[in-house]
Amino acid sequence: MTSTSVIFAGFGGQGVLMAGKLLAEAGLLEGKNVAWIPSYGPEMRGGTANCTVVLSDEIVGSPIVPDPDHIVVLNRPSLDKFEPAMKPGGHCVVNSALIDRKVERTDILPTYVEGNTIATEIENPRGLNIVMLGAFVKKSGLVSLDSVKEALHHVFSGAKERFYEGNLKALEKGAEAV
Amino acid sequence: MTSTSVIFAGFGGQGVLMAGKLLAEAGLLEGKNVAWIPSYGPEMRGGTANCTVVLSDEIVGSPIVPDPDHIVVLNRPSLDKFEPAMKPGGHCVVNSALIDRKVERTDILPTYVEGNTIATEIENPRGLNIVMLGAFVKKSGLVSLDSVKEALHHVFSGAKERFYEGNLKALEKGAEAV
Amino acid sequence: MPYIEVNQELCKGCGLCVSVCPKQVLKLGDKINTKGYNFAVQFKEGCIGCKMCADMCPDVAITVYKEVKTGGGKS
Amino acid sequence: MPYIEVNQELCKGCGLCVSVCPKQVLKLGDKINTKGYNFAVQFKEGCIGCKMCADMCPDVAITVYKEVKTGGGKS
Amino acid sequence: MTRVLMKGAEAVGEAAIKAGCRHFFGYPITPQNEIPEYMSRRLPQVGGTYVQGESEVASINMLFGCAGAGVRVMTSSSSPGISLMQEGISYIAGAELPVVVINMVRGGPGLGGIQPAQSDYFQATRGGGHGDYYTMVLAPSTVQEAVELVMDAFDLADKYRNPVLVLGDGIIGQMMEPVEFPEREPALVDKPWATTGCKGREPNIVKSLLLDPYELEEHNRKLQQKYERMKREDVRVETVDLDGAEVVLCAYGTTSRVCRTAMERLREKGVKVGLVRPITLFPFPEKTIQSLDPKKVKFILTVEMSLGQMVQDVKLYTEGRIPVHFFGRTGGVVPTPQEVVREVLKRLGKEVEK
Amino acid sequence: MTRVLMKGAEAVGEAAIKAGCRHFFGYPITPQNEIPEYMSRRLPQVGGTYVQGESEVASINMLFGCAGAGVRVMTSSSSPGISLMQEGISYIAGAELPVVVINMVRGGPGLGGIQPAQSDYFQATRGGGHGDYYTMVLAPSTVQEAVELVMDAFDLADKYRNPVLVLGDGIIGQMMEPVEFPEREPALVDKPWATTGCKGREPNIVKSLLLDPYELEEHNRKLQQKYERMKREDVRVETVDLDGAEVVLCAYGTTSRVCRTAMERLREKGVKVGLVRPITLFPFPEKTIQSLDPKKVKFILTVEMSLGQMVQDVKLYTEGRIPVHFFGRTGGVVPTPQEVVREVLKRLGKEVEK
Amino acid sequence: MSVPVEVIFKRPEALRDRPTHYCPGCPHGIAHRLVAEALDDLGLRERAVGVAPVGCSVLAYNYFNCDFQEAAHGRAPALATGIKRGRPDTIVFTYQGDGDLASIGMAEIIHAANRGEKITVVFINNAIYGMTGGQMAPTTLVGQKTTTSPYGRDPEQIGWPIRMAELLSTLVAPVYVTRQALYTPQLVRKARKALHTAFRLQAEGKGFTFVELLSSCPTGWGMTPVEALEWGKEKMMAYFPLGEFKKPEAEEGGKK
Amino acid sequence: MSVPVEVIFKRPEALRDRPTHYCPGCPHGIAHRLVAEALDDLGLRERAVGVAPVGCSVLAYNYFNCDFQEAAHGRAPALATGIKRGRPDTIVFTYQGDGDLASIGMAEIIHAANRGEKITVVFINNAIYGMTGGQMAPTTLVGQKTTTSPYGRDPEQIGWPIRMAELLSTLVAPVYVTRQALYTPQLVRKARKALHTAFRLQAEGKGFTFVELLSSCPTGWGMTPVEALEWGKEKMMAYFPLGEFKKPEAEEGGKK
Ligand SMILES: Cc1ncc(C[n+]2csc(CCOP(=O)(O)OP(=O)(O)O)c2C)c(N)n1
Ligand SMILES: Cc1ncc(C[n+]2csc(CCOP(=O)(O)OP(=O)(O)O)c2C)c(N)n1
Ligand code: SF4
Ligand code: SF4
Ligand code: SF4
Ligand code: SF4
Ligand code: SF4
Ligand code: SF4
Ligand SMILES: [Mg+2]
Ligand SMILES: [Mg+2]
Repeated sequence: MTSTSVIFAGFGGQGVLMAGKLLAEAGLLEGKNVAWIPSYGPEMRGGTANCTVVLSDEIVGSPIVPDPDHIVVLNRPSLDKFEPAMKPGGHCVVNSALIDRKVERTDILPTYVEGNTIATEIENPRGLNIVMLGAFVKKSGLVSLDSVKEALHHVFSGAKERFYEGNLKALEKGAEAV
Repeated sequence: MTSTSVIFAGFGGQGVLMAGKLLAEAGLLEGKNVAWIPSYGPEMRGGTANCTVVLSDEIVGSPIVPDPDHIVVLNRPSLDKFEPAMKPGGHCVVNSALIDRKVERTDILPTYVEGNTIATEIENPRGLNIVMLGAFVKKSGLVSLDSVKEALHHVFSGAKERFYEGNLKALEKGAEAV
Repeated sequence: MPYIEVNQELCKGCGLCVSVCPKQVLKLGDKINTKGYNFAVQFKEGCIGCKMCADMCPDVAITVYKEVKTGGGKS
Repeated sequence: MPYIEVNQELCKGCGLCVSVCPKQVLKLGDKINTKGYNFAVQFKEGCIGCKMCADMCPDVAITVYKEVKTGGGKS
Repeated sequence: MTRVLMKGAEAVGEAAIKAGCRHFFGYPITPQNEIPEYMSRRLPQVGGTYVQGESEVASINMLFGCAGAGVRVMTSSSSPGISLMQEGISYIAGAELPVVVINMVRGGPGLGGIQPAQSDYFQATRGGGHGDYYTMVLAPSTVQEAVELVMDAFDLADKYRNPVLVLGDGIIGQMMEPVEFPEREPALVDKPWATTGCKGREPNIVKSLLLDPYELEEHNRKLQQKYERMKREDVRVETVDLDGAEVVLCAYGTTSRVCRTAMERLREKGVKVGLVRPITLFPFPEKTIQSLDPKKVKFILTVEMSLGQMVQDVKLYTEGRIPVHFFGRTGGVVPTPQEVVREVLKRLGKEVEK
Repeated sequence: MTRVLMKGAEAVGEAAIKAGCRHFFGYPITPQNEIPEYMSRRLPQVGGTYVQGESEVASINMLFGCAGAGVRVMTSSSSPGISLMQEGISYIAGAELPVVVINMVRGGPGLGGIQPAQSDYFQATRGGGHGDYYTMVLAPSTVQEAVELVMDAFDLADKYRNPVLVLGDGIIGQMMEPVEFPEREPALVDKPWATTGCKGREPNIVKSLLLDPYELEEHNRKLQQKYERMKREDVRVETVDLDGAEVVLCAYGTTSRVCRTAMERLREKGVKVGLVRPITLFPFPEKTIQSLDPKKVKFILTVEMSLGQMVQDVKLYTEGRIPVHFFGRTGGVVPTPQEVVREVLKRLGKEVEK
Repeated sequence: MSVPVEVIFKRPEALRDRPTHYCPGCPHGIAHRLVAEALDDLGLRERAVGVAPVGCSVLAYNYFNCDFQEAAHGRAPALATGIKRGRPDTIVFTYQGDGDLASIGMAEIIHAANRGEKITVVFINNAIYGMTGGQMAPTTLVGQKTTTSPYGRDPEQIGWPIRMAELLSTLVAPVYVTRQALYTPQLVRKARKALHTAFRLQAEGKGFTFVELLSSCPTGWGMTPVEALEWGKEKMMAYFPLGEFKKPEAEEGGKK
Repeated sequence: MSVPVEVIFKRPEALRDRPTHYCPGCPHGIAHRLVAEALDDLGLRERAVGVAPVGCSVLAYNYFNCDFQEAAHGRAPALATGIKRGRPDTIVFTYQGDGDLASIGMAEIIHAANRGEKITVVFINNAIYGMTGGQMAPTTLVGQKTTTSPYGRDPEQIGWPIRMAELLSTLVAPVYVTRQALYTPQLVRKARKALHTAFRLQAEGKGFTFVELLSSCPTGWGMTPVEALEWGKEKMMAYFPLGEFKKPEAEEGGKK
């Protein structure tokens, strides 16, 4: 299988779409074929949000992935929803600061990150998504941390440049945490 | 052929639709299958109007008749338009009070009626259509004059009863004129 | 003396010109045009060129003329 | 003394009740509900039962209570 | 009851009233104005309500509301107006409400003309609106049949909780023919799902929104089963002289009458000709087409007042077993029997009269 | 130019601008809001005009006017909004004007849902509006292809003086993929028929009204010739591994990607599988279907996000020579590659994995 | 010997020399002429793009001698928006009936007016659907019998006639909103001035202009043309007051 | 020992005990409650049929405890017309946003009002398209930035915000037209009274009633819920004056 899929999921407002986008950008920088697709619509209001990122060496086939290789979950409902769907053998990165249970399946690889705690520690509570991304990238090695940094630089430029430093730190801390 | 078609045509306002309707009613009274179909739409505004009546012993097939058996024409444009379309052998009843030319075809049967003049004479200028109908029915014998009288009675009843007498006279005068 | 001309084929015999002419010089004639309308005519003199008939004619069938005062040879 | 109760699961932590309470007895708490919201709580006494908080609560999460005056044994 | 001479449009109106319809919402358009006009005159006499919608969009949504409240209701229009109703019809189909919609088709596209046509067949049978839905489509060929089909339309709409379209054309609407109104009581059914106020029961909700795709798919499957049931239970077709036919004409509505006249003439010329006249266009009488014998039938000629629409259905169900040809006039031109005769003879390789 | 990661909807907007489109009229609806939003941001920067229509009805009629004035113009919407445009599209087709309309299809019928679907295929390919007309329909399967097809759409619209529909779905609109914008100058053509003021020439009239049925028929024949020309000159289709295929999948847009993934898995299981991916849905690639060899191809499986619509076209052109099966999900559910694999294996009579 | 004559009234250049299909005595013809005169007087014919409605004046494009588009029923203001936005140098006008503008096209006219589209809308209010055979319009008077209000318009059931000029003048953007009538030569001359003002304001780039013209429909009303104008003057003008409901500040004291 | 207590504020019966999908601080919830209270107070719940719009409140039928229909976008007044004409004994109300009512549904609301349909229209004006992600609405304020007016609404290009209550009050048929706001508890209480009046008048068979409620959209406006109410009170109320634009004669001196 030359194609890998990751789902980022959490509450609306936790920044999962951006985390996924950064992963896709990083993949693109590494010359991969990528696709990023969000859940959309009113269910996002006050509910949950998620996005799927597919990285592939060939043309990306179906961008809708019922059985992702990996998941990064920022809240409890997301873990409940996507853990059962995963393919065996993938990484399941859990924001243990908010999620009060452990991964149940034994054929996947759990990683627990105190996401909110770390983000608050570095005084960037909105950087939770990037912390989790850092942890995931480090664990999975799907793309290099440097590519994500480059993507970060690219995305947080111009008017958004002031967020760059904080997010870079979040990324590094996340990576360090696992 | 068990089915006969007649086109009534003239200026809008000359009452050709009513003349056709009376013929259809008369046919119905005689137990025939009938269909009446008007030209319709904005071309009627200040333009010409016509209707087709089909009488048949069996189910009426196509109600649109490109080649009528008979025609009753109240103005010049109608004669110009429908004379060439007629089947051979039919009656062509012409309102010669308004139409300044003769029928050209030699394979149809022309009848000239001074329609407007007669209608004016009997002080019922709006009865022109009925005059022409009377002439046509008499000439063609397609239905009996009595059936038309009955239809007339039926149509001009209730609120419209006051028009009955005048139209009856017009019918008779028309029949007498040929 | 001003006068008007009715384009017989454009006229639909609606009678609006007749009804508004302050000088009552218009009427619907007896003849009908090819569409079957009794068209309007100026049947007597007395038109003052007020153009009211033309203002009301829905078919722009009326042209209004005025004799040109030929003052001192200039036209 | 009147008091209010917030239905924790209905509350979305919007803070409107907090902002309108004339007695400032409400705040958003530290705990989050299953939807991730920091729900509102009455954190001190002093409620006068004015119902302003309830009037503004978009999620009808607030119930306002008043102690019944038990005058002379009758309930 | 005796036969009376009546305009198609007015007969349609009276048929609706006989079927218990007391509410009509519509917007004028040629060639069907006599329907709203008739309803505006008659409905107040029978305790009903005529409201002229401000547009076809409004009218179809008035039907939406009225049918949701459990009341028999109808509208009528012609091609451009029906196009404006597509969103509404899709909603009504989605919400599973019984309504009756009359389309007296005229020549298109765009403003086109006002003469009779059959070029809205695709729109009617494939759902011109969005989504996987179908409406039942009934196609009368005489004024008498229009009366009967309109009355049936209300019953079928209720049976399936689905919009039923009656597809006529300018001729059906404008023509006068003798009609006889069947003596039958309107078969009004109970509508416990209707929004009549929730006294003594749980609230009813009428809607087409299902945000969860799995629920929406479930709903679509349910709709699909309804369409399959229509195909099983309510296909209508008239066949004429199919036994031994070497040529089969296929036509509905007005063109079927043209074909009948053509058939007389063809028979005179020794051509063995039959006719398949679909009365329901959806569900299409596929079995009738499938049952034609390729060994006997040389070809099918579909005759339409369009550039070729129903012919697709005929082809779909012959699946190449019998050649399917098409003859059509469009834009408001009605084919003549002579033209049909000529087309058949030509296809048979026979001498064609001039 | 380098590849940038872009949302389908925004890429569509940028592609239109690259194609010389400076006028956009539209009304928000999920899942394509990013198109009007993008246009409202970008058009003022390039001297263009964004006007939010008060509705889809108004928007399509703004296109009607603007295209009549000889200007490249686009709108976008999703299913219910497109239904509201049916009258307008019929008028624009009748008046022979070049416009580009994007439909990011969502689940129906009615309000339905907002997840991706392909259930507007009939509406798009058969004309949901009234009358005998067709629009060209282009169906991209990737964001990159969306860019190219939108640019082409403007050229094709001008070439044929006809509306061109781009049929995407929620996924194409919402997905981000890398795109590269082709370096090409917009091929703006002369439009001597446009209503630009009649200085120095006779007045131009843009209309769809032809009251005389013979003239209207003539006009329809002319339109028909145009559609025939589209079939000759502008059919587009991608075929994958048809040589020696025993099973041929047929799918467009998003489902074709699902099929690609399914094909990989099928090949692993030793199934010789090919794919026909129509890129133009109208004109449909009928020749490709007709050229499939009944001796080699056991069956065609059409995969759609609908209850079965394009499958009718596949059947029409196989004419019974090859069995045609259908697999679909609807209401916003996207079929999975696994499901397609299972369906193929089942049809082949092979063991199906659980 | 012929006396030299001068033509003091003739067909404007912006109107083709063709018979119309209108019924005898239908004021559509008058309104056409007035619009054409305004275009001629202001020298705008070659920049003009008219938008014909669906209604009796659907064939207006055959009568005017300028570019034209024929709209879908009620949508003329949307087409006009598209034309004017696409070609800001054109002079765009719609010509609409009361069914077209006040019924099916209500949303389009209000929004075009509210956006301040720089177009001129000519609104022919004859209180009826002429083209389709005399059905009730939103402007049909109370008690008026039409083919779909056969017992007379009953305001309890279907409300009162809509006054479009008043409705539109409540919006901020329109610069000129007026109601005139075509019932007498004097009124016709005033209507002509109003159209002149409207087109001039458009040419000056001022904004949305709206001229409602009270008209008649002898056919639909079942009257002779002369009776119809009298009925209009008496009944229509009683319910639909004439006047300038909105005009630019500068115009107040300026030339009228 | 528990003190006996009395509930002095609780959820009305006409509102189901369910969480809504609205964003935190969205006044849709307040408006729902007020409508439900009016139905309860007047004892109309069991006769009521609500019509939900397409907009954030599209799921209103899940929250109200009475019969409901879900309309096509903008067409709620047409559905309501159909329901009320079909079942004159029901109490019919629509609940519509500004995109729904003032943009796509302009023709439907004006004509329902003009016909004097005996329904109650609740109009939630939050100056934006909430549901679809914050696009410009016809009521978006001048200069306000939305996702489709990214440079702020420019009145030169797209005109001024429409004042619906004023527009409708120019019509003859409506009996009650008012604008209220949901920005403070005091305003909310007034809004509640207005809804009570509207439903009462409908129950009395008086005619068309219209209650515009100025609201907010914290999500679309990009503000906290508290900020949004303040912005609304300051900016919205400045452009959209509160008041009763139309009411039955008898009400003038009567109870308010
Ligand atoms: C969508 C649509 N609906 C209805 C019609 C039919 N129709 C044509 S004109 C017209 C109304 C004409 O009335 P009005 O606008 O007042 O113009 P008038 O003829 O009175 O000048 C109608 C309803 C149509 N062509 N298209
Ligand atoms: C025909 C159609 N067009 C567009 C939409 C998309 N749409 C859904 S809600 C909405 C506008 C919502 O705004 P508003 O009415 O102001 O309600 P709010 O969400 O602000 O409460 C739009 C444009 C649709 N569903 N149907
Ligand atoms: S110009 Fe005046 S006076 Fe002369 S005919 Fe006309 S209306 Fe009469
Ligand atoms: S007003 Fe014009 S059309 Fe009417 S009668 Fe006079 S000249 Fe003829
Ligand atoms: S009732 Fe009044 S005082 Fe008590 S908490 Fe609510 S707002 Fe504060
Ligand atoms: S107003 Fe209601 S939802 Fe908001 S914080 Fe207070 S209790 Fe919670
Ligand atoms: S029907 Fe009425 S509006 Fe139409 S042309 Fe005739 S008189 Fe004029
Ligand atoms: S988007 Fe706005 S209107 Fe919609 S629920 Fe959220 S805050 Fe309320
Ligand atoms: Mg009119
Ligand atoms: Mg809103």
